[in-house]
Amino acid sequence: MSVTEMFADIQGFLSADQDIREDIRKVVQQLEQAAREILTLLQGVHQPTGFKEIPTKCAKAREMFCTVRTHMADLKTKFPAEQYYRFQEHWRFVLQRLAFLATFVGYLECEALVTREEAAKIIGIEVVREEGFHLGVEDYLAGVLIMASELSRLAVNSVTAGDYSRPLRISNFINELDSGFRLLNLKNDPLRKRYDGLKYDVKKIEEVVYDLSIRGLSKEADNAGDK
Amino acid sequence: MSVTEMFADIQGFLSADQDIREDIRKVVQQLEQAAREILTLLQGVHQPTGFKEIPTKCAKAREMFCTVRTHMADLKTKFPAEQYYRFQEHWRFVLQRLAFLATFVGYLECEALVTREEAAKIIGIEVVREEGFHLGVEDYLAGVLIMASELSRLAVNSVTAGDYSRPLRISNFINELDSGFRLLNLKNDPLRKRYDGLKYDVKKIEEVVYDLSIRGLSKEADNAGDK
Amino acid sequence: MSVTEMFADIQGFLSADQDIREDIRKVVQQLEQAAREILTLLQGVHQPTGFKEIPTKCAKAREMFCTVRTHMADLKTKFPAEQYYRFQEHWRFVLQRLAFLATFVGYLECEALVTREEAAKIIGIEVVREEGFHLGVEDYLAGVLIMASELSRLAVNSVTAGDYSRPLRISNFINELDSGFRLLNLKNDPLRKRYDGLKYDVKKIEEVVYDLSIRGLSKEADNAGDK
Amino acid sequence: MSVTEMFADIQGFLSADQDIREDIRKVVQQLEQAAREILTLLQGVHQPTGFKEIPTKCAKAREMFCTVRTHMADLKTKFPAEQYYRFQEHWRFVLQRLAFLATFVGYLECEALVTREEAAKIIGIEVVREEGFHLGVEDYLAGVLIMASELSRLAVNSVTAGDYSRPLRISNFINELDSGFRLLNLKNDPLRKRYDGLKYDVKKIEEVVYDLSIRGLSKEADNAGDK
Amino acid sequence: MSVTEMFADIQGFLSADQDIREDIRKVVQQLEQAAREILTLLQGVHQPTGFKEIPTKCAKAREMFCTVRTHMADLKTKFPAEQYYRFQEHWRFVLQRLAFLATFVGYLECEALVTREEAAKIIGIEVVREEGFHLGVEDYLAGVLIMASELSRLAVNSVTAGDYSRPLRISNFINELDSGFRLLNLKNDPLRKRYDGLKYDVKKIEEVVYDLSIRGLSKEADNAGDK
Amino acid sequence: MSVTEMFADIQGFLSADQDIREDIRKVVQQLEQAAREILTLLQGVHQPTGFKEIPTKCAKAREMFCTVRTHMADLKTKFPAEQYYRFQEHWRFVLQRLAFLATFVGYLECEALVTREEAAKIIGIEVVREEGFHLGVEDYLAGVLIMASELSRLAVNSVTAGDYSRPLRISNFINELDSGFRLLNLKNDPLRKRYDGLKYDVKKIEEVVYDLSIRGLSKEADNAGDK
Amino acid sequence: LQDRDASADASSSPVIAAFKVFQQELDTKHDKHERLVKISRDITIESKRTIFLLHRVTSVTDVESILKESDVKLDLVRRKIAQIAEELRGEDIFQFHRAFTAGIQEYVEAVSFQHYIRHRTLISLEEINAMLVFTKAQSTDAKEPAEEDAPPPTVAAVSAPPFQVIPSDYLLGVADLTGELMRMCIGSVGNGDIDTPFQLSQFLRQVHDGFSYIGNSGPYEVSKKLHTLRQSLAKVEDACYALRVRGSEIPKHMLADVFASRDAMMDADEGVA
Amino acid sequence: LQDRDASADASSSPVIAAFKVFQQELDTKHDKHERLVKISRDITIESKRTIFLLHRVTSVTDVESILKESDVKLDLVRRKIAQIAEELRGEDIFQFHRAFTAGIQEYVEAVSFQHYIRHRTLISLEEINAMLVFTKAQSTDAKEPAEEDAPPPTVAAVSAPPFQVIPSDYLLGVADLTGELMRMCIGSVGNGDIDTPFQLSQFLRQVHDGFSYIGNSGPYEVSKKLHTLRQSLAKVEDACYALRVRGSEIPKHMLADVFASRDAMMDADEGVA
Ligand SMILES: [Mn+2]
Ligand SMILES: [Mn+2]
Repeated sequence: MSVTEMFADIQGFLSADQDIREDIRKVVQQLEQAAREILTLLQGVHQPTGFKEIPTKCAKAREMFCTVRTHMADLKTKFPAEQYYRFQEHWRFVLQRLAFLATFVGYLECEALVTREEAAKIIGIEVVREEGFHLGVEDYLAGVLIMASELSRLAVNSVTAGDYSRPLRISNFINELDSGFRLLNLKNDPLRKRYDGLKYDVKKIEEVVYDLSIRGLSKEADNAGDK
Repeated sequence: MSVTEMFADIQGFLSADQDIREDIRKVVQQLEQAAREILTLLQGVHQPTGFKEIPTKCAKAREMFCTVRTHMADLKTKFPAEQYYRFQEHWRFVLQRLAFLATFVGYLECEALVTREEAAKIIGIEVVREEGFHLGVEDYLAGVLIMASELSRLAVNSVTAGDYSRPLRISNFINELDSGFRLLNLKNDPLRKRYDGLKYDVKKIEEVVYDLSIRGLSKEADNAGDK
Repeated sequence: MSVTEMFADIQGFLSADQDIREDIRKVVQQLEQAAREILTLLQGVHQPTGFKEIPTKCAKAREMFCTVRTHMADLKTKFPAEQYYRFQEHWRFVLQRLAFLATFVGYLECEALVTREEAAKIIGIEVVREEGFHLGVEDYLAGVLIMASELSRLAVNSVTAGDYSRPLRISNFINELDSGFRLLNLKNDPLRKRYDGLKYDVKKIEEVVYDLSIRGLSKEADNAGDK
Repeated sequence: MSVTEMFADIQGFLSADQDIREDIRKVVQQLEQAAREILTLLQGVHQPTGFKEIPTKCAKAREMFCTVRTHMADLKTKFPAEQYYRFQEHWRFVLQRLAFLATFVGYLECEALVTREEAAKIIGIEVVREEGFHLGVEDYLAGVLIMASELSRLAVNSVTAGDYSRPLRISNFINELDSGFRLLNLKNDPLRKRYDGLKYDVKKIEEVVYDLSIRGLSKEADNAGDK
Repeated sequence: MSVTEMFADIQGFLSADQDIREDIRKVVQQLEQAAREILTLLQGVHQPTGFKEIPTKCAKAREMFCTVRTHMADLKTKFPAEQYYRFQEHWRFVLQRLAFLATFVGYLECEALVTREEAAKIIGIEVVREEGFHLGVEDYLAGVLIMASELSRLAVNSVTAGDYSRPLRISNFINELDSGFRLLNLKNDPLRKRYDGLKYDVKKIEEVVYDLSIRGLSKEADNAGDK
Repeated sequence: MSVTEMFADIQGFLSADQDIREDIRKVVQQLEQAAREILTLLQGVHQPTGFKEIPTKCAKAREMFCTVRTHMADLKTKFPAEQYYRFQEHWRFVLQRLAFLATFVGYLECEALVTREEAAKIIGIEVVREEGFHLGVEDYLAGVLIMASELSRLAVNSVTAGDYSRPLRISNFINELDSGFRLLNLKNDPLRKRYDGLKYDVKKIEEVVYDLSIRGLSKEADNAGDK
Repeated sequence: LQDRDASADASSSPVIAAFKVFQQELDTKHDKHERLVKISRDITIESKRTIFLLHRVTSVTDVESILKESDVKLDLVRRKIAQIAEELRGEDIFQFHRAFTAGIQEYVEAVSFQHYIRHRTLISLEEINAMLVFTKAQSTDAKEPAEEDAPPPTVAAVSAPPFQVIPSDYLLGVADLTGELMRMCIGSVGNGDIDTPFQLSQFLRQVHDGFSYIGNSGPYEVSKKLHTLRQSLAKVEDACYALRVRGSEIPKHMLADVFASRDAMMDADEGVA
Repeated sequence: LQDRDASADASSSPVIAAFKVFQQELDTKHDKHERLVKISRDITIESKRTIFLLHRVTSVTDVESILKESDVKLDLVRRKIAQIAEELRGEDIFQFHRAFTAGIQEYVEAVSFQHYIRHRTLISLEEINAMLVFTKAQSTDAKEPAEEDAPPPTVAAVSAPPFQVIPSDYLLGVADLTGELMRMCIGSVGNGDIDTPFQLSQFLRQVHDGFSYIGNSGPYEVSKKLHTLRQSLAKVEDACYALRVRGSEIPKHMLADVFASRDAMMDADEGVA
């Protein structure tokens, strides 16, 4: 092979790489659009009327995740599976948003933590690195932390909507999450920074619970006894 | 699985990752040591006496590449093959040095460009991305550019050593390389910057050739007729 | 034409450009002064005593917008109409402030969103680009977002002033705005950043409503009848 | 004059200049020490017990300003008066701190704004530029803005200490300051940046007043009588 | 005096200050224009044909310095003399350029160093700080260092133009300057950094002299007679 | 002990530390002055006339090192001997300069490398850490590298001065140094960076030798007999 | 809480209705911006390729054929600029200027490089703009050499409005041109071409003096390039210097020889590349 | 060219011989540095873990057992510090200070956090240093609780020299302590503990005033931390404020109730975590 031929070959490689990135970017934009639509739907739960509609909204969101999975399936075809980390930066942001949405829907449905396995399934990807396009630990945890902050807002708004028992349940859930995170030895990475924010969510929810307690409203909730 | 168990699992993941990086760093240090030793050996070619010993030195260097291949084989065992890009930054610098050394030895032996395939073989890795630890295009080209600069130095020193024909051969070779690089559509990346340096190597060698020409020394070399 | 002459020509063009910019800067300073005065007036609404005077203050502000319109008429004469975007950076900041002031006055008067058409009219400019100096969508929306943040402050201060029904009305209005903004496909531009701030305003107002609601003060407000 | 002689001359100039700066630095260090001691004393007012001791602490601070004035008198002797601006950078930081301390003491004593004239007198310098070492407008205003931020902290801590009327008084004062600053046409200079911080102080204090008011604590304060 | 009155006063101060700066900026722009024109003229000496025209160009430059002096006279009227250091940053850049131009013209005329006194006179300002608008030591030296770098360029271009004796004279001059600067005890200030550049100029010129000397061209120059 | 007392204690310690540093700084300034004077003297060797005066200049420099030793003796008294590394940063720069000057004088005298022991003796300090103020390996090597760069300049200038044999001797010496440095396992420290500069010195000298050799001047030098 | 519920029914809200209009306006603008960015990127790539091609003039004998080939390429680029002009029909060009400035600067660089090689002078802004008046005939002409599968311009048969390069884009393109001229100079030295470097250094000095005449009175981006420009000039001046000192050693009678052998070598090279 | 050849025979050269000595000295130093960095990293990790453990005091009733557990952990850390002291035997500690400063600061943070929880006071530098005098007995004592497979300290039976924390490391550790105290305060609020936040805010104010007394007269790293310290204090003051205003609403007779229910909830939580 002459030097010229070799370099022509190499140019082929370089061009192919740029094309892949272009393709990825396009699908990622569609994913972002889909994520935004699910978010708009779920934002409705903060409205006073939204509380009754949680099940409907969740069902709707579940449906909308179909589109996400379709785009994800498409995304996987855009690059060789073993080069996940080569292109990761392109989809990292939207993947964390999707992890948030998946865990949020899951929490609204059964007030429990959606595991990484389940979240990956909802999004339409793998859990295990070896099997290809997967939901990495860091991305999953980032999503969980965004959800925690959304729950602190939900605690405030459920009081406004007259639901006095939900904040206590949220409080217990968030405390459990906090204990979980304390088990991790986080370095000074982006995740650590996000985790520091969790403490404020915990505090805010505790204040709501405290407000309810001193008014005897938490007992009222107990007596009324939903859940 | 309880939240606590899940987080304990996750901590396991995170620790494993740090351990891998630690392991990689250790092997990379050994690779750097090996690369430095080969370099010291090959630097000898710039000495007046070194010109006759080129074949011996090359043979010696070939042997020393065994150690490199051993470390490389070791390095590959430190992380799953499909995560090459996840950890790439750790070995990128030394890999480019090795690509330089491999192409330099090859040039000294037969005055031709060592292809990416050959270079990968000398270093003990793959060419094709899909087959695992490989010599990427960018890293190979970076190595070639370091070699070009070493050759411009060699052109100067071969005149000092009384070898008047070598600069012309180097000049032809470097011109060929330069034409090759012109075929590439390099963006403003590190490679582009290195490539800009090539022009000065070309110019320096041309000046040597010019110096020889105006003194009729290049003809002398022709008549003496090596190659 | 010699190289020197060509550069002299271009220098002439650049000087002319500088002169226009100098003229624009002067008028923009007067606009900023006028905007600051209206702002000082409207800031009064946050004072406990200011609540009763809202109508008077709005009327006064309406008058002061005359000056704004005069300066705007002046500004339009300073550069060719079709080069609006060439010089836009000079007035962009003050234009967004004016859009804020116009929509704020409008909201205080009738608790509704001032349309872009109305806002443009208050400021004394056009809506459509083709017709000259206009209020672009982005600038209008930036003004609306500044207003949203001012309203979150107003919600807090109206409680202090003893008006318990206003925060609920503000909350409804802001939620509507939030839904509106979520329709937009904002890129990573300045507007996007400002919009991220809206989330905090929404949250703050939700907390005010929460405080009223947990103390039964929101019902009190209802019974008192809608304003 | 030979080149050597000329440079020897110049070295004379440079040495003299360096000596002056060395002298200034020494006095400035003493000023900083004095300022830090006053600060440490006055910060005591944030402690729950500190509220009763405000008059004592102020008296003590007044005494400590004597030292400041002594050092200031010393500083003036270190350089020719007309070169104030040449060396300004050396004392600018400490001068703003002193302006802050002077206005803070003044506020604590009589809850009013210490004028630039008074502040200059407390520090032991002039007001008017022409008369030598003076308190420039920018430095005075910077001091006032530091004080504003200290007052927002004081509002919070006085509630903690059980004093519910002070925040309202602070709120009025800060609003007055804010109106004052809005009269100024600040460019994009350091002062402008600091002034943006004032908005947060205003908002923070408004929220304190809000918290008191929604719980009926501000009325309680009213009934208890002014201070 | 009320807070409002006080701030109104202060605004007076600030406006006056801004007006002064605006005036200064305008004159400085004219100075920069004048400096740029002289520079463009003198840069002609690097052209092969320019070498013969050095005297003409210098005479022309001397004339153009008249304009500089006129603007300087104007600049002095824009602010009180004792506030030189307050506004220094506005003209510092152009003043150093002018010092460069003055010393460069002087060198071209008689191949000697223009003293600070002479340079100040050419620019139309004082030498002694006490007498008002002056050419400070640092600004003069900065100008001299810019000239040194221009001379290293001139050494290169005079060889290109076939003048082999000039580089030797420049080399001697630069060495003298270098010795002079080594007398100075420069701190880590901007001047120090510029001075580090002088070492490169010295080395560059030495290499030019070397190139001439190894080819026997410097002797040729000697035989042709000194200049 | 109260918190306040504890901080007062520490402040006492910090002040003492500052005082020591102030004392050290003063002596270091004198050392810098002394080093600058020796440097100015030795710079003379680059002048065409300077080559004959090398022995005289070296003798003179040897004398001037007395002053250095006196200041060094003084410096040692300014801090506890076992805290050398605590204050090292203050004298590190000048110490490396002195190591350079000592090795440079030594090379000029007998064209050999001054050992660390000899260099330390010339400067008036120890070699071994345990014995007090010493010349660390890194500082010695940094000095050697500065010398190498000075020698590359000397090679150029000796050709200008008509001495064609010196560059070859310098080339041998520098190559030996280069081999020495390649033995060291330099990390990413300042020394590493300086060492990277050595490559350029080596290359520069190789080019000088090339220039001599292509013109047959190196033979000429040989015939003229060894130095 | 009734009000609140009502507002939740977003579809009927005038606010939502207004925002739907905004959505459309923003998306339209954004789409146009994206299209312009893409065209600009294509222009950049094609202009860079033209520059790469033009650099071959230092190493071949048949300069004319390279110039012709570059004409074809630049015509293609101009067809893309016609697309920009079409997109901007009726718009304020400054509104979208950021989207295509990079491409236009690169075009200026390429076309001024070609112009220099052909005429050894600096192309003027007027000359550049004159080439960007798109007549009907031209667009048809331009389509002929489209062997490459470029999509047919949306312009179709009807002519696009003329495009005007603004002075700052012209200046920035010319500033980058100096970098290419420097590379060309170094290339010429390598190929034993004595005249070009000296011509180039004189020309580059004129451009450099022009820029220093403008100094920091122009846009910020221009002053930022002054440093690189100065470095390029220094490199060219160094190259001329090296030629002069080395050239001083050459015995006159050998001159022909030297270049004959160089040319031979070069031709051999060309066979390979 | 004879000289040159001779010098190429590097082995006999005195220069090479000298450099071989340097090589050894540099490698020795570097290896020691690396070992210290590793020990320091271990100290950091173990200290951080201790701090994590200590934060649990806000959510459990048996504070004492946590303190005891932290004693064990800190003893382990001190054994590592003894290893540093051993490495530094006969050395100038400032030569290697950069290698272990991070670990020591983190230890100061941990030990002062424990001390605050136990005594509600600030540990002094003297107290810290007193704990770092390693007697023979102590090293043996320390070995007992080593259930973890830590390698036996190289110190073995013989005692290591004492280690002295320098004032700036102490200050930097204490500065970081304030961040932990802030987290503890917010944790306490969440757990209905009214007293701790108020105590903490007073203590933190004292530390803050201490630092502002030192101001920028100390090392640069200290002044850099002042801003974070001020933010931590503000957060604590805000928390106390919130407690006060919310607490003002509580009817006296309900107080007991509230905390009973909180405690019950907390205990339930503990079962899970
Ligand atoms: Mn280019
Ligand atoms: Mn910490």
